Amino acid sequence: MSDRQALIAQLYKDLDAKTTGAIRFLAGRTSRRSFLGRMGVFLAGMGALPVLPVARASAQTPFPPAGNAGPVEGVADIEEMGDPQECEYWRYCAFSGSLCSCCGGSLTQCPPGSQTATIAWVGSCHNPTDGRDYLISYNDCCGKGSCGSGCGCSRSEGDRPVYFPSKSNNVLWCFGSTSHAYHCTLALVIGHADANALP
Amino acid sequence: MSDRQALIAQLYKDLDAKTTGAIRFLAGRTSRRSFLGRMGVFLAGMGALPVLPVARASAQTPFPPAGNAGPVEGVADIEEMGDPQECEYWRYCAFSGSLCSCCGGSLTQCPPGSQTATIAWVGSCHNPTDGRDYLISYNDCCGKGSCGSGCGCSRSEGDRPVYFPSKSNNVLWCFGSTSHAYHCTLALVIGHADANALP
Amino acid sequence: MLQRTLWSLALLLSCGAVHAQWDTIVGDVRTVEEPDVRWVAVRGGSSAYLVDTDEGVVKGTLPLSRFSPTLVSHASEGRIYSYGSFYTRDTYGERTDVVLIFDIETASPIGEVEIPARAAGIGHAGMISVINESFVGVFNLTPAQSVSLVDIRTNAFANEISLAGCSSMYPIAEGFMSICGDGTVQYIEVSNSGQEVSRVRSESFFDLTVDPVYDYASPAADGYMIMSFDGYLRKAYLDGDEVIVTEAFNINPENDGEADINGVVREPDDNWRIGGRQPFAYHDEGALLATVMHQGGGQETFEKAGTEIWTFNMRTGNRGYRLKLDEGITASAVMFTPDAEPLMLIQTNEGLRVHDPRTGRHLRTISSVSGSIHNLF
Amino acid sequence: MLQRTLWSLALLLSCGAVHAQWDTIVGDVRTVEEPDVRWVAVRGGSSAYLVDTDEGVVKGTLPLSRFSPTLVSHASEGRIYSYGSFYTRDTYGERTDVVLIFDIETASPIGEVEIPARAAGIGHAGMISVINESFVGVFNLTPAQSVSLVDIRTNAFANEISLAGCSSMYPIAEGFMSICGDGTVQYIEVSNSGQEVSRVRSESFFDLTVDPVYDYASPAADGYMIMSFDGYLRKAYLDGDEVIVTEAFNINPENDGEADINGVVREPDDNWRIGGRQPFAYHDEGALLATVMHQGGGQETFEKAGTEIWTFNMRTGNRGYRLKLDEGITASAVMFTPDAEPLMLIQTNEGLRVHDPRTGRHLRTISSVSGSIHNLF
Repeated sequence: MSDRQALIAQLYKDLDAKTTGAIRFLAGRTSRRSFLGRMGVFLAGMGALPVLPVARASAQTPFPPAGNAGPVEGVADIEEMGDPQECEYWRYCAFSGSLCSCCGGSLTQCPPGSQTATIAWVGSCHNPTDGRDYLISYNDCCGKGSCGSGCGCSRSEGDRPVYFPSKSNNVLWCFGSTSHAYHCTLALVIGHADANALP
Repeated sequence: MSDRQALIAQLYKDLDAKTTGAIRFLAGRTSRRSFLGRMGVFLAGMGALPVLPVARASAQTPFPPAGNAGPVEGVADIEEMGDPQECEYWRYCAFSGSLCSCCGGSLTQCPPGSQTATIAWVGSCHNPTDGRDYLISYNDCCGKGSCGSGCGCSRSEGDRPVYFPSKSNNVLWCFGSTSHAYHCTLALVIGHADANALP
Repeated sequence: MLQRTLWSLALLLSCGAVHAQWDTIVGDVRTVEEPDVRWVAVRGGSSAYLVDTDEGVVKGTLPLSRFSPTLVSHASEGRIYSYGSFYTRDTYGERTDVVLIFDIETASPIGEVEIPARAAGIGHAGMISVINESFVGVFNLTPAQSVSLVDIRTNAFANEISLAGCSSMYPIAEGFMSICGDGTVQYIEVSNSGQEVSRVRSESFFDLTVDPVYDYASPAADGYMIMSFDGYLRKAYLDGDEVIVTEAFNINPENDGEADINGVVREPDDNWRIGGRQPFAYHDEGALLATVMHQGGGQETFEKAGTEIWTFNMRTGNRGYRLKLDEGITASAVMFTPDAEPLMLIQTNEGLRVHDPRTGRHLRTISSVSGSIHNLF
Repeated sequence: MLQRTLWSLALLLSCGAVHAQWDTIVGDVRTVEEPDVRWVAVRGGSSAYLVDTDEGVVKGTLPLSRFSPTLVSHASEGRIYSYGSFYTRDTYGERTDVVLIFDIETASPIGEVEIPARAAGIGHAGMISVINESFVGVFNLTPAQSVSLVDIRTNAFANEISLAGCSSMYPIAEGFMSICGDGTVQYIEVSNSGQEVSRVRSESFFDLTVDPVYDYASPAADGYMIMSFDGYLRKAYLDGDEVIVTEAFNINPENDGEADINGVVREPDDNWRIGGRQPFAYHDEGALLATVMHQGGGQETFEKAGTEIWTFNMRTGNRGYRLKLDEGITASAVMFTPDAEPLMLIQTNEGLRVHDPRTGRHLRTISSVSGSIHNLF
C-alpha cells in the first residue's frame, strides 16, 4: 500500500471511528453537525493553521508531492487539513467531551472565564495529511456549566478504564482548577508519537 | 347536538388541545407517551376513582342512561373516565408541568419527600363523562428536581399572563414550601364550576 | 514503559516546561472581544451564551443559577445582570437570592447583591430591567406582585415597589411601564433614590376574559409594542403625564373576498395564531414586525411554538412573506438586532437561526444554543 | 368578579377550610412502601429514581448533586448512599464534598458526612460500595487513586486507603476487590476501624495494551464477573488468602465452519462487539449472562451503546437469543434483578425496558427514567 493509499485509508478509519456514544459525565450531546464532505472540501477553521497543503508548497513543488514536506519541530510546521470545529478533525482521535472551539475557546485556549486544568489525559493521533502520529494532550476547561448542546465529541481511540487514568477520558479532568464543573476540552499537540521521530 | 354527541365532541377537543409546547421553567419535556386509544379503552389508573360509569350503574339502568347519574357533592360522586397518568385526562385541561402520578405521587398526593405548595392556580375543566364543569386546583410539589422525562403535560386552557397570577400556569407555584425547586403538579377537584351548580 | 512516558509528558506539560514550539496551556484563557450591536445573550438552562450573530459563533458562557429565568444587558457599562437562587444543597438547604453581576469581557461573575427571596421564575426580558441607568429592577411574585430595586451605583438593595395587579418592567422616561390585569398599561416614575414618585394608568384597552395581551413587549423608538393573544398589536407610550395606547393593528386581517389585480383571492388565514415565548419582534426604524405563527388551537396555545414566521412591512401594514420552517422545526422566539440594517433571529428547536428580515433568506444557524434571546444593546 | 372568586377559592384551599368531600392537600405527601427485590434506583442527571420494575412505576426521587455520578443501596437498613459536591454558587464558590445519606421510605436526605474533595466523577456501581456492613467506600481520583471510607455506624469519615494503579471497589469477604492496570485483581482486607489489614493481587491475566478489561464488574455468588473489551468473561474470587481469576469464556466464539445437526452453519459474528456503560450482567443462580452489543468499530467503542442484547445460558455456554432493539433504539446498560426468577432490565434511549430473560419477551417500559441502573438488594 502506498503512503497515499495508507493516508486515505487512515482518513476513512478516523471517520468511521466517530461514535455517537455516551460522553463524559455531565457533558453535552455528541455533535450532530454534518461533516463537510469526505475528501475534498475540508476547511481549516482556525486562522493560525495552514488552510491547505498547497498554501505552503512552492510553485516548483511536483504534483503530487514526493513525500513529507520537511521536518516538524513544532505545531507551526505541521501540514494538516480539517476543521477544528468538527469532531472528525484529526487531533480529536481520543477526544471525549465538548469542543472548546464551540463555545468561545479554541484548540489551545479555554473559553473566557473558565480555567485550564493543569493535568490531562493524552492520546496518540495520526495526522493523515503528513502521515505522522502526534501526542495530543486533552486538557479540560472548568468552572462553568455546559459548553452548549451539539458541542460534544466522543472518539476515544486508545481509551482505557480508570485504573489507567492517564489514558482514561471518562474521568473528570478538572484537576488544578478551583471548580470541577466541566465546561469543555482542548486538544494540544505536545510532540511526536512516532516510534522513530523525525527531527 | 345530543348530550352524547356533545360529550364526544368535547372529548376530541380535549385531545386536540394537547400541545407539545414549552412547559414551565425547568420542568421536564411534554409527555410523548401514546394515548391508549381514542374512545374505547380508557383506563382509570387510580384505585380511589370509579373505573367505568357502568360500575356504578345498577342492573336496572336503561342503556344508554337517560342523563346525569345523580347529584355530585364531592369527588367520590364524580362519574368519569380516563387515565390520570395521561396528559389527556380531563382534570388536566389547564395543566402545565409534570404529572405527579408519573413519579411516585398521585392526583392529590405529592411524591415522597416533596412538599405541597399551599397556594395554587386554578382551572375550570369539563368532565366529558358527566358533562359538567369542575374547578381544579393545580398545586405544585416542590423541593426536588425533575420528576423525570416524559412526565410533562401542557394544555393551558384559560391560561393568563402573570399580571393575573391566579390563572397563570407559567409561574413557579412553590409558595409556602421550604424550597422552590419544582418537582411536579397535582390536580385537585375543589368544587363545581357550573354557572347553576346542582346540589 | 510507554504508559509512563505519556503520563510524564502530561505532567511536564502541566508545569509549562515543554518545548516552546509545541502547544502549551500556560495562561491561555481567552477574553471576549468588544461586543457589538449584533451580539445577543441566549439564556437556556442554567447558563447564558454570548453569541455574535454576524459571525455565527459563541463567544462565551455566563454561569447563572438553576433559578435564573432571564437576564438584562447593560453593555454600555460592560455588564450583564441576572438573578437567581442558590440552595446550599442545590435543591434544598439554606437559600440565598441575589442579583448576579457579570463582566462581559471576561464572561465571569464579578459581584452579587442579595435581594429578598421573592423573584418570579418567569423567563422573559420584562422580568429584569435596567431603570434610569441606576437600578436593576427584578419582578417579584409571592404571588403578590412587586419590584425589587438594586442600586447598581452602590451595588446595594434599594427599595421594593408594589406592582399589585400588574407585571413586567419596561424602562421608559424616568421609570418603567407594566401591563395590568384590568386591561391598562401602568407607568411608575422612580426617583434617584429608588422611591416611587408617581404612578398613572392608561385607559383600559383589553379585556382579560376576551383577548388578553402578552406580558411580553417589544421596544419601539418611543414606547413599547404590545400584542394580544388574537394578534392585535398596539403601541404604549408616554405623552406628558399620560400613558397612551394606540389603536390596534391586526396581524390576521379578515379576508374581504376581493381578488387582487392579478385575479388572486388570498386564502383566509384566520386559522393561524401567534404563539411562543418571545412571540413577536418589532423594529421601529426598519418598520418591521415579525410574528411566530402556528396553525389551529385557541387562546390556550399562546405559548405554543410556531411553524412559520410572518414578517410585515409596517409602513404599508402588509405582510411581506411567510417564512415556512422545515418539517419538524418549530420556533419559540423571534428577535431583531437593534441596528439600522437588522438581522432577524429565530430560536428553533434546532438552534438559533439568523435571517435577513427583508428577504427572509437564511444566513446561518448557531446550533449549540437554545433559549430566550436578549439583545446586548 | 369571577376572578376574585377563583382566587379566594385557591386561598381557602390553602387553609384547609374546604368542604371535606372535595379534594384537599392537607398533609397529603406519600411515603414509599417497603421496597422489594425487583426495585432499582436509576441515576440520571442530578436525581435518582426509585423504580418498581414489576409494576413499572416510579416510586420516588432522590435529590443528588450535579456531581453525583453513582449511588449504592443498603436496603436492609433502609438507606441509599451517594456522594457529591456542592458549590455555594452551583458551579463556583466554596466547595463542600459529602457522602449523602437517604432514607428510602421518605425518599429524602437524612444526613451527610463530609469527605475530602477527591471523589472521582465516574458513574458506575464500583465507585461507591458498602464494605463490611460498616463503611461506605468512595473511589477517589486526583488523579492518584484511593478510597475514602465513611463509617456508617458513627456517620464519620474514617480513613483513606491508597489504591495506586487500581480502580473500583467490589465488596467481598472482609474487604473489597479492585481491578488494576498491571492486569491483576487486588483484594484489600479492611479492619473494623477502617484500616487496611492486608492486600494481595491475583496473577496478571490481561494486558492493558492488548485487551483491557472493564473496571465495571457484575456480582456472582462467590466473586465478581469481569469482562474484557474483546468479550472475554472471567470470574475473580477469593480462595483463602489468594485472589483467583478463572479461565475466560468468549462471547464471540470463532466459527469453526462446521454445520450443526440441522445442517446450519452459523454465521461468524466477530464483527459484533460488547459496549456500553453497564455492558453486561450476570445472574449466578439462573446461569444467565447478558451483553450489550453493537456492530463494528474497535476497542475504542467499548462504551458505545448497543443495538442488540445477547443472552447466554451459562450452563451450556451457548447463546440463547439475540434481542434486536427497534430501529433508532440503543442500549447503554443491562441488569438482572437479583431474585431467583430475575427480570432483565435494559436502559435504552427511550427509557428503562423490562424483559423476561428466558424468552427475551418485552414486558414493559418505564419511559420517564434514564441513567445507570442500581439494584436495591
